[in-house]
Amino acid sequence: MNEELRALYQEVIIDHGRHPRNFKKLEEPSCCQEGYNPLCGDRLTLYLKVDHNKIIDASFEGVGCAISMASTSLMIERIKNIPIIEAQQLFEAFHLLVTEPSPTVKTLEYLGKLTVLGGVRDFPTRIKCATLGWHALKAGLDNAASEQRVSTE
Amino acid sequence: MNEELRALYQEVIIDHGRHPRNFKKLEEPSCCQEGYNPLCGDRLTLYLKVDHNKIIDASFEGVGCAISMASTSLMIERIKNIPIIEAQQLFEAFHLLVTEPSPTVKTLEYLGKLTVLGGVRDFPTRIKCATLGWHALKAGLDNAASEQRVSTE
Amino acid sequence: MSLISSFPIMSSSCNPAQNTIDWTALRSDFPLLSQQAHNKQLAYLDNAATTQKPNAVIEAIAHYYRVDNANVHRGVYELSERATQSYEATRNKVQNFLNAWSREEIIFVRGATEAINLVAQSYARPALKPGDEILISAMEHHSNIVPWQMVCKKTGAQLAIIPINDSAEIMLERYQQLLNEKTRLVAVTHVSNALGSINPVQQMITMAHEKEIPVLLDGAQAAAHLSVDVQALDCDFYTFSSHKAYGPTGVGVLYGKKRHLDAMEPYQGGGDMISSVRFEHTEYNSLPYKFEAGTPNIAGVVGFGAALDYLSAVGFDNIVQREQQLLDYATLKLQAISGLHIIGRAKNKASIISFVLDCAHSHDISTILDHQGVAIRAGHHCAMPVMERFNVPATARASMAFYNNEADIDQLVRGLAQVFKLFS
Amino acid sequence: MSLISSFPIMSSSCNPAQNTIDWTALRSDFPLLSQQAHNKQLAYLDNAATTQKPNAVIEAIAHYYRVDNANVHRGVYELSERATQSYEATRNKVQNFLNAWSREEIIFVRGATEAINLVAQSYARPALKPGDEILISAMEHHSNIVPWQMVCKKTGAQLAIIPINDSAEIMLERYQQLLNEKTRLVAVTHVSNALGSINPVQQMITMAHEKEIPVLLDGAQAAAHLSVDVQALDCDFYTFSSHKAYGPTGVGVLYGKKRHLDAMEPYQGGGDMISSVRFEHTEYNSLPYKFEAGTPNIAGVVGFGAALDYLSAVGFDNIVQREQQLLDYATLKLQAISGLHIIGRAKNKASIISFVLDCAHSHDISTILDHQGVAIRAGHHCAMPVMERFNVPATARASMAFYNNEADIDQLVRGLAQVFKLFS
Ligand SMILES: Cc1ncc(COP(=O)(O)O)c(C=O)c1O
Ligand SMILES: Cc1ncc(COP(=O)(O)O)c(C=O)c1O
Repeated sequence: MNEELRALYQEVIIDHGRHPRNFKKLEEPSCCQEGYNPLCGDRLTLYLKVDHNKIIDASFEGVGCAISMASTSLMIERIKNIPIIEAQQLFEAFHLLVTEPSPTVKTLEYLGKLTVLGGVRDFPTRIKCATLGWHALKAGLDNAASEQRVSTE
Repeated sequence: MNEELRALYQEVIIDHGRHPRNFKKLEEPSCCQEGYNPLCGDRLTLYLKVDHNKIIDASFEGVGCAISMASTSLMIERIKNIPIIEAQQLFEAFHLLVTEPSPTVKTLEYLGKLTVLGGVRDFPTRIKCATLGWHALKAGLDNAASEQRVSTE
Repeated sequence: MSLISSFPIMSSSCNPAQNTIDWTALRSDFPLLSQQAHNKQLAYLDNAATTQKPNAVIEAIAHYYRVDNANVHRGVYELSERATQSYEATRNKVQNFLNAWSREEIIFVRGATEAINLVAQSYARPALKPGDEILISAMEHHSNIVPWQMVCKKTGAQLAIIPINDSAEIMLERYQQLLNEKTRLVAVTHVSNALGSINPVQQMITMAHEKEIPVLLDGAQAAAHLSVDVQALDCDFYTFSSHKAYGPTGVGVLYGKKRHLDAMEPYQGGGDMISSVRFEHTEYNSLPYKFEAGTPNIAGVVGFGAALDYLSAVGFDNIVQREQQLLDYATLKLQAISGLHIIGRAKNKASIISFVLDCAHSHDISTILDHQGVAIRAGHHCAMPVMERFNVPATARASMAFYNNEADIDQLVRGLAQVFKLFS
Repeated sequence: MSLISSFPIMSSSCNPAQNTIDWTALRSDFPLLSQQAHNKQLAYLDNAATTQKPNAVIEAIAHYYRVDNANVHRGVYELSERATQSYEATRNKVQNFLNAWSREEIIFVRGATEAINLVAQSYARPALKPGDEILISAMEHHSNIVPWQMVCKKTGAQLAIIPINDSAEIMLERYQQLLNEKTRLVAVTHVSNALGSINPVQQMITMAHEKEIPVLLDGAQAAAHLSVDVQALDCDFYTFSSHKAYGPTGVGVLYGKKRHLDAMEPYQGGGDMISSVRFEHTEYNSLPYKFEAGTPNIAGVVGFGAALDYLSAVGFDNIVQREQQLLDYATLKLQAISGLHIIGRAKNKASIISFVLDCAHSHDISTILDHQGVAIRAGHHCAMPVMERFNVPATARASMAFYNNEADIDQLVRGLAQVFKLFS
C-alpha cells in the first residue's frame, strides 16, 4: 500500500470512521445544522448545545465516507466545553491544515490529535469530505450567534 | 481571369443581370409569387398570367446578384406562351443542368439558351442563386393549380 | 484517407464481422489509455461518465482547425463551403446511425441534457395545462428529471413516476396503470446510468402509443452500446451525447419526428435559425436550422462524424458481444467477493456495474482504487432518486467500453482487495 | 510548457510591449493561413464571422483528449480532478480577461447567441409585463434581436429601437429620450458586425443606470479586438463567443453581475446544476454551476483557455494598434476606388469594412474574390435591419485580425479590379 494512502487512512481515522463518537441526536439542542456535500451525497446533522458563549455539548448523525465521519467525530470530541470563539479559531486552523502545503508547527501543535487529517492535503477531491462537519459547525455557530443577537436586541 | 469564372459569368449573364427583361409588375396577374434566399437576402416577386393551363404572360421584380437576376430574366423569356406542364418539365431539366456533373445532350438541347447557366455547377454556393426564380415559378404554378382545382370543385 | 488508414482494425480486416476484431490493437487507437496513473497502468472504468477518444477523432478536430475552419452556412467562398459540408456530412451520418427518416430530424445541441431541455421548453411547455402529467421512471438521470420539474412548475403539470422492482427493472403493469388520459408525454431512459438496466422501450412505446401518448427516450447511455433504430422503435424523440459515444465534448443530438419538430416553437433565437428578420416580425428558418441558433460547435460536430465512422467500422454486433463478455466477466468476479453487493440486477443489462461494500463508503473505495490506477466513479451518479430507492447513500460504479479488457477488471478486483485490507 | 514554447513571439521577446511584435512570425502560428485557395495564397478577411486558431489552441484540445479527458466536477480519481482543474482554470482566465469581480460571474455557454437567450429567458421573461420595453439599437445582429422578440411575444412586452445616423453611429439624444419608465433592459452591441462601429457603451451605460435600467452588451465583435473591463464599464451582462476570439467553436461566455445571476432562474435543468434532487423538490446548485447543466464542452473550454493565454501574450495594446493600422490602410485603398461605397463610417471603428459596388452585387463580388484567393463575406451579415436602414440588399464585408497584413488588403484590391473588369 502506498504511503500517501496510509497517511490518509490512519488507524484513528478508520476507527472513528467506523465507530464515530457522539453519534446521536441531542436532546434540546441550541441549534441543529445540516451539512451536505452534493458531490457525493454525504449528509450530516450537527447538534450543538451552547450556553454563555460556550459549547457545552455536541453530537451528530448522518451518512458519509470514512473521512467525513472521522473528521466530524474528532471535531466533536475537541469542541466540547470550549468557548465559541475558540471553536471558530479551530475552524481556521483546521482549514489551514487541510489546504496549506506546509502548515506551521504552531498550527500543528494547536490542532493536536486533529492533525491525523493532514493527509487529506494530497487528495484535493477529498478536502470537502474532511471539512463537511467543520462547515456545519461554522454555519451553526454563525446562526446561533445571529439568533442570540436577535433575541437579545 | 480563370476559366471557371468566365464560364459562370458569360456575356449573356452579365447582360441579363444588368438589364433584366420583363422587369416590371404585371397588371392583373393570375398569381404573384415571392422568392427569397435567406442566405444572401435576394428577394424577387414573380408575376404569372395563366389561362387555359398556359402561361400567357410573366414578369418579375426584385433585387439580387447577377446570377439570380439573369437566371430569372432568361427563364421568363422562355416560359412565356408555353403550357404549364412544359414549364414544369423545364424546371426539372434546369435543375439537372445546375446540379448534375454532366447533363445529357438531350437536356442541353432542350434547354437551349438556358444552358449558359450551366457554369454554376462548379459553384455550389451559387446554385441557390441560379434557381431562385425557378423555385418561385414552381411554387407559383403549384399554387395556381391548387387554386384552380379549388375553384372548379 | 488518413483517418481510415490510421485505424488498425481496418488494415487487418476490411470486414468487421464478429470475432475478427483485434481488440488489443484497437485499444491502441485510444491514446489516453496508455497512460500511467499513480505509477500503474491506467484501468479506465468510468465510461458511463465519458468515453475516451480514438486518434481519428482527435485528428479530425485538429485537421478541421488547420485546414477547413470557417463559419458555416453563410459564406460564398470555398473555405466556408468546405466547413459547411463537413458539418452537414455529420448530420447524414447521425441520420444513418439512428436510421432516422430524414436528415431534417437531426438537431445538433450541446448534449443529451440540452436536447431534453429543448423538448421540455419547446414541445411540452406551450402544451401543458394544470393537471397534465409527464411520466418518467424511478431510474432517471437528473437530466431527465429536472427539465420536467422546471416545466411542471411553470405550467402546473405534474410528474408521475414509474416504479422499479428490486432487480432495477421497470414495473410494466404499474406503467400500464399510470398511462392515462392526463399523460402528455413519457420520458424514460433507454439504459440506466446508475444501474445498467436496459429498459423494454419497444414495449413501452407500443403501450404509450396505444393511448396516443408520445415517448422521449434518453439514449445517453444507450447510443454507443446498442444499435438504435428510431423508426423501428417509433419513438417520438431520442437524445444522446457525443462525448459518451467516443466523440468530442459539447455536441449532442436531438432526434425528433418531423411532424413534432415542425409544430414546435424555436428554442433559442439568433443567427441561422431565421429566414427573415424585421423589427416588427421575424420568420423562422426550416428544419433543422430552426433549432440551431448561432454558430454551432462546428469542430465538435466534425469530430463527432469521425467517431460515428469509427463506431460503424467496429460494428455494433462486435461491440455488443464484447461488452457483454466484459460485463459477464466482471459480474462473476465481483459477486464472488463477500461483503460486496451489486445494485442493479436487471436481466437485460449494459456493461455498467454499481456496487456497495459493507466495510467502506464508495468515496473511500474510489480514492483507494485511484491509487491502484483504477478510475471508477463514486457517488450518486446524478441519480439521487435511485440511491433513495435502493436505500444507499452512494455507490461505486465500474462501467466498461469495448476497449476495456479482462486485465482492467482484474486490476479493479486487486484494488478492492486493498480496500478490504484497510477497512476490515 | 510546450504550449508556451511553441509561441514564437514569446521566444523573440518576453515583454509584449508595443512595436516589439514580429507580426510575420506570429502569422505562422496560424496553420490555416498558409494554405492556397484556387492556387493563390489565401487572404482570409472574414474574421468577423470566425477567427483562425493558433497552434497553441489546436494543441491544447488534442492534448486534453490525449492526456486529461474525463468528466468534470464529479470524479474522485485524479484524471477527473485534472480535467476539472483545466476546465475551471479557464474560468479564472476569463475573469481576468474581463476583469470581473468574481469567477462565479462567468458562465460557460455555447456562444454569444446562447448567452443572450439565457438572459432573455431567465432574467427578462419572468420579469416582463405587457407594455414593458426592451431597448435595442438599429445595428444589432439577429442574435441580439430575435431572443428579445421571442420573449416579447411571450410576455406582451415590446421592442424599442435606438436609431443610428448615416455614419452608422448611435443617436445618443434619441437614446436618452427612449430611456423611460417602461424600459426594463438595454441590449446593445459593443461593436457592430455589419458596420464596424464601436458604440459609446460607457456613456450609454451611465445614462441607463441613471434611470436604474440594466444594460447587456453583446461583445461578440469586441472581446477579441478591444480590451474589456466589465467593472469599469459597469455593464450588467456581457456576452461573447470563443470562436471569434481565436478559440474553439462551441464555447461562449455570459458574464453577469452576481446579484442578477443569483436572483435568476436556472436556464436548463440537469446534472451539475443541482444540489439535491427529489421527485418532490429540487435544490439548485450555487453559481456558476446553476447555469451549467449537463456535461459542458470541456475540451472547448480548455482550448479557449489557451486562446486567452495567447491573446494576453500578444497584448491588447499591440492588437488594437495593429488592427487600426490595417483598418486605416484598407479604408484608404478602398475609398480610392470609384464606384465603391463604404457603408458604416463611424468615427470609432473596429477593423471591419462593409462596402457595395455600383456595378456588382456583393454575392458576385465574393465569388470572384474567392477565385483570387480572397475570403470575404457577402450578404446581410445576420443584420437585415441594418441593410434596410442603409437601403442596400446586401454588402461585401472585409474584416481583419492582427494576423492579416497589407498584402492581404492589396490582394483584395486586385481582386476587386477583376470584378470591375467583368462587370463594367
Ligand atoms: C442516462 C443519462 N442521461 C443524461 C445524461 C446527461 O448527459 P450530458 O451530461 O452529456 O448532457 C447522462 C450523462 O451523465 C446520462 O447518463
Ligand atoms: C454582433 C454579434 N452578435 C452576436 C453574434 C452571434 O455569435 P455566435 O454565432 O457565435 O453565437 C455575432 C456573430 O456573428 C455577432 O457578430
